[in-house]
Amino acid sequence: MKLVYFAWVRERVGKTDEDLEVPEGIATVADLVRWLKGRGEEYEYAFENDGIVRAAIDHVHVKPEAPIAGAREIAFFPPMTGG
Amino acid sequence: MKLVYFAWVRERVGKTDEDLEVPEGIATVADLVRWLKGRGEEYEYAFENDGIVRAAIDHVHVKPEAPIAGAREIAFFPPMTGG
Amino acid sequence: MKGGSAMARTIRIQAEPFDVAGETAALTRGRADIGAVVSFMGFCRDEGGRLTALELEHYPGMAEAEIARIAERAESRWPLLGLTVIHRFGRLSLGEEIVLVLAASAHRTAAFEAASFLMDYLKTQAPFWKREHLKDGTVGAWVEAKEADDRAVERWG
Amino acid sequence: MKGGSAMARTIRIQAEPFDVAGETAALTRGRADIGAVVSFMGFCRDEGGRLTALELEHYPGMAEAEIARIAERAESRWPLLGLTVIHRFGRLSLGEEIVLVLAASAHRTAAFEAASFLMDYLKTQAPFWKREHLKDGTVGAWVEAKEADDRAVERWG
Repeated sequence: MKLVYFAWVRERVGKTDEDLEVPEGIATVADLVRWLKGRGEEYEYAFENDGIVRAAIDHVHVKPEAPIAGAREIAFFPPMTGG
Repeated sequence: MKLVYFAWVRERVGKTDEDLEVPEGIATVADLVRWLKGRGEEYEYAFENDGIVRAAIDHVHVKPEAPIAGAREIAFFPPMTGG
Repeated sequence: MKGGSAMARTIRIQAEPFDVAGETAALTRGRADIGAVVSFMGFCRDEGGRLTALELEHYPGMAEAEIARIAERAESRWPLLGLTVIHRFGRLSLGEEIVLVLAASAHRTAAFEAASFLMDYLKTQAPFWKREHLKDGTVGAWVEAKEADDRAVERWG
Repeated sequence: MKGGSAMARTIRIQAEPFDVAGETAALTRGRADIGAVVSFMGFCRDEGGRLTALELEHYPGMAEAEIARIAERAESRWPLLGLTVIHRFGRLSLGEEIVLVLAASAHRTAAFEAASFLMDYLKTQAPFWKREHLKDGTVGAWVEAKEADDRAVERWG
């Protein structure tokens, strides 16, 4: 599964993207965030404030409870500030 | 006193403007319209529907009850359709 | 970069076309306080194929004065940094532009509201009159004022 | 003159500046059914003299897709005849334009509302992030999302 990061989430994680084997039992975006936070301080830091970081699956905004099965690309980023 | 006419008011009156000596006792725009309507069919026609024709005194919109004393230029025209 | 928050106001009544990019650049050039410019451009429609042109008559002198009064009301109501109103007159063919309104502000809400306010008042208060030129070559009727335009003005109180 | 009421939609994410007059002409050329074009242009402000530039990061692919979804919602809500959204990325200096939205319709109300709707959703839904470049030459903070922008979106229901 490909993960991509943007803006300060990218800076905190320390990379723009990565390919990860996500273990069985990680069913939702929230599960994935929890699992990532257990993988190292950089993830802990990026996701430190619950509910701030947004997610998208295959270019579509999703909520934390969204299932990740079948996802090709999952993105994490701060609230948008374009326009 | 200079009177100016626009759009279909101008066409009905048959002139773009005129200088008129307005008699004593013609105090308001409504008085002036009444007096004009007595001057000929063309004015009767232009002002046939009471309350449709708008007026301006010296480039400022006014109501029928506005006094005309001191006016340099009084304009009559249909409701505006610019923009 | 000029830091001032001076209000730049341009009002022109002209027969010639206008250039929205040039007018926008003139409004924003050298300024770093403007964050939003909303523009309205009105165009000559064919009204379902009936028309070939519109003819616009105006009251010279009063048109400029009345638009200035409308602009003053907008400027006192919203924190505007610039305002441009250009209204054309004469014969305008299908697809030609009739009117340009630009409203500049630090933020978008003021610019959107002021541009919309200006158009509502221009339509009902500025001394311009449109007449239709028909496809068969004849001159048609004067355009009638719309009740919807009067109602649009009422919402500004 | 083409009589059709086809909806023309243009969405571009680019580093280069855009030309509002050219984009407006592209939207209206050969059409006599468009009576109103409302545009919004967003510019890089200095925030009271603190900034020299903004840096815009975006999510390629999703940015286009999300703007297309926002455009579809606007098109289903208002009788639009054309829609253009151009959003820039990269380093933008003070006074440079960031975003252009054009909404074309037969009448002004639909064009005003659609342009305002598009901007509210662009601000809060399109995957772009701004970072400040400060006057002292250092790179400043990422711009924080504003609650006022979330509230602005809520009014569309």
